[in-house]
Amino acid sequence: MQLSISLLEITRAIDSWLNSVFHPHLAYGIELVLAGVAVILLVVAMAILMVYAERKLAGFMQLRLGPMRVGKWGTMQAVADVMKLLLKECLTPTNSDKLMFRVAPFVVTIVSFMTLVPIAFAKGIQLWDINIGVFYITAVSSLSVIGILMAGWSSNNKYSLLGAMRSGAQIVSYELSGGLALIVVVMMSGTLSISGIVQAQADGWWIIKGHIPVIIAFVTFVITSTAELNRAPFDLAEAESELTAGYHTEYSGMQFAMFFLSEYTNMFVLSMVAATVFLGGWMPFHIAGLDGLNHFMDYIPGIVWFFGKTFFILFLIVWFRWTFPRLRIDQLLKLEWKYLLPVSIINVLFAAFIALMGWYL
Amino acid sequence: MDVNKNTEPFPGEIYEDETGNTNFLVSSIDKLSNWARSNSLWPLTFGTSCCAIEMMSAASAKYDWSRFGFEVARATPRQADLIIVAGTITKKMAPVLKRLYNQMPEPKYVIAMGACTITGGPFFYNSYTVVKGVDNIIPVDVYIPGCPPRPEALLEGMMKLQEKIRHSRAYVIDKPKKEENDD
Amino acid sequence: METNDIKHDEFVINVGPQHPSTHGVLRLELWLDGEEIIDSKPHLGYIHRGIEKMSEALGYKQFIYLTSRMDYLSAHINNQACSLAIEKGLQIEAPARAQVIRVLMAELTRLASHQLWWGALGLDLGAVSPFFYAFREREMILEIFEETCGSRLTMNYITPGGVVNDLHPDFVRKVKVLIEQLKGNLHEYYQLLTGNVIFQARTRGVGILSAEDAVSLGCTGPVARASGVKCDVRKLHPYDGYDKVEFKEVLNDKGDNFARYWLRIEEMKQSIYIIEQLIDNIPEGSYREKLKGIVKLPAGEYYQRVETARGELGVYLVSDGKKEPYRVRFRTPNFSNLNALRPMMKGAKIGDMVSMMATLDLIIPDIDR
Amino acid sequence: MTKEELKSYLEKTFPGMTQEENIDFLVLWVEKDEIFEVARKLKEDEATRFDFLFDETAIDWQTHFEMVYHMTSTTYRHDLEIKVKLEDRDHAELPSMEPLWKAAEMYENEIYDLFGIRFSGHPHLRRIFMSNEWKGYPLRKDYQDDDVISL
Repeated sequence: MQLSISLLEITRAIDSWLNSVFHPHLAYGIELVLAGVAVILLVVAMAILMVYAERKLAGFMQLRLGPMRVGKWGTMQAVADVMKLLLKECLTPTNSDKLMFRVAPFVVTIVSFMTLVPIAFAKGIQLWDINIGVFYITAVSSLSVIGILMAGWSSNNKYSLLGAMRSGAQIVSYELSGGLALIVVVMMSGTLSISGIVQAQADGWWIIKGHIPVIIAFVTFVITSTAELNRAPFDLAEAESELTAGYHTEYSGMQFAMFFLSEYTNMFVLSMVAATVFLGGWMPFHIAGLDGLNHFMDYIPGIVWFFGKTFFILFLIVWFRWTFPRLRIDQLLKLEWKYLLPVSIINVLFAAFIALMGWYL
Repeated sequence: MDVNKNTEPFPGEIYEDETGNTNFLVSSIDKLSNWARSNSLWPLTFGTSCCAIEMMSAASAKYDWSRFGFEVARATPRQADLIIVAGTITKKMAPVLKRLYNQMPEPKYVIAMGACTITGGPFFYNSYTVVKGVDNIIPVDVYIPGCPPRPEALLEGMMKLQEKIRHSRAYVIDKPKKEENDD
Repeated sequence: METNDIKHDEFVINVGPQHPSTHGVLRLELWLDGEEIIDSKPHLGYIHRGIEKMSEALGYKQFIYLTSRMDYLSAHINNQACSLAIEKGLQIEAPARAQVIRVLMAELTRLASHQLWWGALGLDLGAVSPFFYAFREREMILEIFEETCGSRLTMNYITPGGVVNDLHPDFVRKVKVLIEQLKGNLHEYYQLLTGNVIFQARTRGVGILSAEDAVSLGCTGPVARASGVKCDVRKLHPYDGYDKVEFKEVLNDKGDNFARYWLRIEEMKQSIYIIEQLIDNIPEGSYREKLKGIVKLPAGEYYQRVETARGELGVYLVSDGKKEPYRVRFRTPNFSNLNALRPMMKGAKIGDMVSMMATLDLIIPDIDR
Repeated sequence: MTKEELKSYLEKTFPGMTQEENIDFLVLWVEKDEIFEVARKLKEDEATRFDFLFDETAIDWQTHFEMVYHMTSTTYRHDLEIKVKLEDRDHAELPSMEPLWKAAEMYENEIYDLFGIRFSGHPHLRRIFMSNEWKGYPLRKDYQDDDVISL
């Protein structure tokens, strides 16, 4: 009936076929590789799509057309960019810390891919339904700061160092409110697992039935994730007009492309998390009691719902970027420590009260 | 005049294949890499004077160089493919320009925009500081005359550069001698 | 900063010569304590082309073209200043029509220049979109220039004795269209930057320049006026019939980034007002007083001050009676406005450096000449 | 003050100094040794209040240099030009105006760079336009450079 179920059947079919041909351990290994490759391909493809979409969107917001010449409507523009970066020389500055300089982009990229593990793309399409999914994502995503600090330090460039330090301060600060925003939903759903949270929204998304605390948490989460992504208006770590290119000033070619890729991957992951936690993930739009509507919504496959919500949040993030000026470093930290964090803490208390009383719909 | 009908090879082609034997695989890779390189020219934000304003105009909505994928102007030479020398280069600036050029990763291209960068232009006579032609410092791929050139001229120059890249053979070049590694 | 027990580690960085926020090839040496700027020192000369020396070898009518390349965003006004200085030496005055044309062109230049500044300010603060909105009207102005003068940026249109050629027949209509559109679009400027919370936080109370400092450092133009110093040459020493038009010298006493920003926006409104007064009243008559091919100024010295988009431009001509000037000196506004950077930057953050440089509106070739 | 009032006032305050009038300004010729004191007087005197040094430059007359100071008052709006004759072209030196007008710091750097006139008491005299290794002072009339192509 639904595409999501058919996707589930495909994965099950592959699983049983592999088990019948190979030794179960080998089959498990093959499945891991297949799943990894599939997810990486998906993410790279989506990153390319997103780069194109962002440039087009920016164009339309700025009274111009954006890429037009490479392929029809410039659709191949991002592909050309990626190809070009692949073929470009990778320079390592003479006085840099060479090992760290070369490892840093890998750290950042691997961390951003690791955060994809517990994401549920559709019903049953999930790499690992780990029971502490939300916790895993918050824990792993904060590791990327290590890669950024490595990049900034090893480049032997003062702009890079400044950028990395800014990024460190920023990511460490904004982790807090981001985590607290997720806790609100975790408390209401009563589970940390991603699939559990999605299931809890079968009768309505949290943003609708969760009252004010979830709306506050959603807004906080979108702000903090923009900050964690180092994107405008929080792009201080790579502030072009101040620090030329921040922590990746010295990176060229593919190494730079990996930073770029990880930024876009992180953007996806955080949008996907927001979509899952607050907007119901692959769960269609349901209103308890209206069975006709619910059935109609069920006809739209879960994967469409999921990516639709993800792209909505991505659009928000892109919209911020092309609208707002950049904050200053002290204002950035002030926003977190003086406004977002107290609000989040009070919000958690408020949400706990509501969750205890069962006042959500 | 129909520009597109121009089938003659681009005069700026510099990489000749001596043997004339091209292997199918290499030429296909060549084609692909040239396609990617020519369509993704990221300029360095480098402007010294008036021409920089016309460069900004070329980025603005009316001329919009993002149509060709040029809009990703990078502030750091490490990530740029192309340096548009927009404006006069003086003797004090020349070492800086040379260094910027050396900092860029291969393959890299240079456009000399405006009369000042081509010959010294209005500052050719009587000036004691102006470098008389940026090609005294770094190799130039495309020259765009004008004082300053119109944005259309800049776009045309960049398209000429694309044409040049498309006609180059990426994998038969004898690699130019590595310049001093400047970081 | 007065924490003597803490040892500050100084950290010196070079901003420029190739840096997006310097708008050219200025190099600043910054002493930093973390993100905080302790001291700064400008290094100039990366675009020093020796225009003053070159002018000594050219005739009076010839050297004017070099001034268009000085402050290329006020090219008309620079040419006007030189023409006025030469006219002063020859003791002639441009015909009424030429004067009105000059004022119109100068005000259009000011509008175009301020628009570019506005866009670049947004770009420096990290908001990219204003740049494109600013260039929308700027391109209209450049189109008007191109029709009449034949060039978009370095026009060499104003010449001793008047202007080079008459206005394009479409000039009046296009200017009217421009003004209509500009008036309608100023609210977009408000929405994009002025009213933005982050923008206000980045500019209000940042980069304060006191009136005493502004006077002592020799600042002019919007930079000094934002600190409350009256210095509009158009009011103090009217030239080319600026005394016949009505306009207000905009002043602000805050002296911070936002004051400078607000002042330039208000100045744009005043420029529109001046153009509105003149556009229907361009007198008929000749547009240029014919001069001889080679002009010789009587021995002596001539000083002409004008108000460019950035402040007071002084052209100092010393003549020894020959066909070339003996000494040409340009007192350029940016050269003195640059002085304001050092006192402003003390104790500021790196992010503020960018907004300060943007609101000073520095044009580096104008500093270096 | 108008030009005439200023003229008579200056005659009273600085007796013996030559005054000239050109098309724009009143010119006061000052001796090299007195320039700092005169400038201080002009700046601090309540009646003149020349607090704005809007231009400072030099002219090379081949036999001697001429320093030119243009100043105005933001309160009274009268302008004055001060000129100083520097006979010794090779060892030209003047007191710096930086303690009076901070704007003078950059102007004097520029004059030092392009004319080679030194300023005593200047906080940090340096070549701002030309590189430190540059030979000669370009705006001097006898400046020689083989790279320069004359029209």
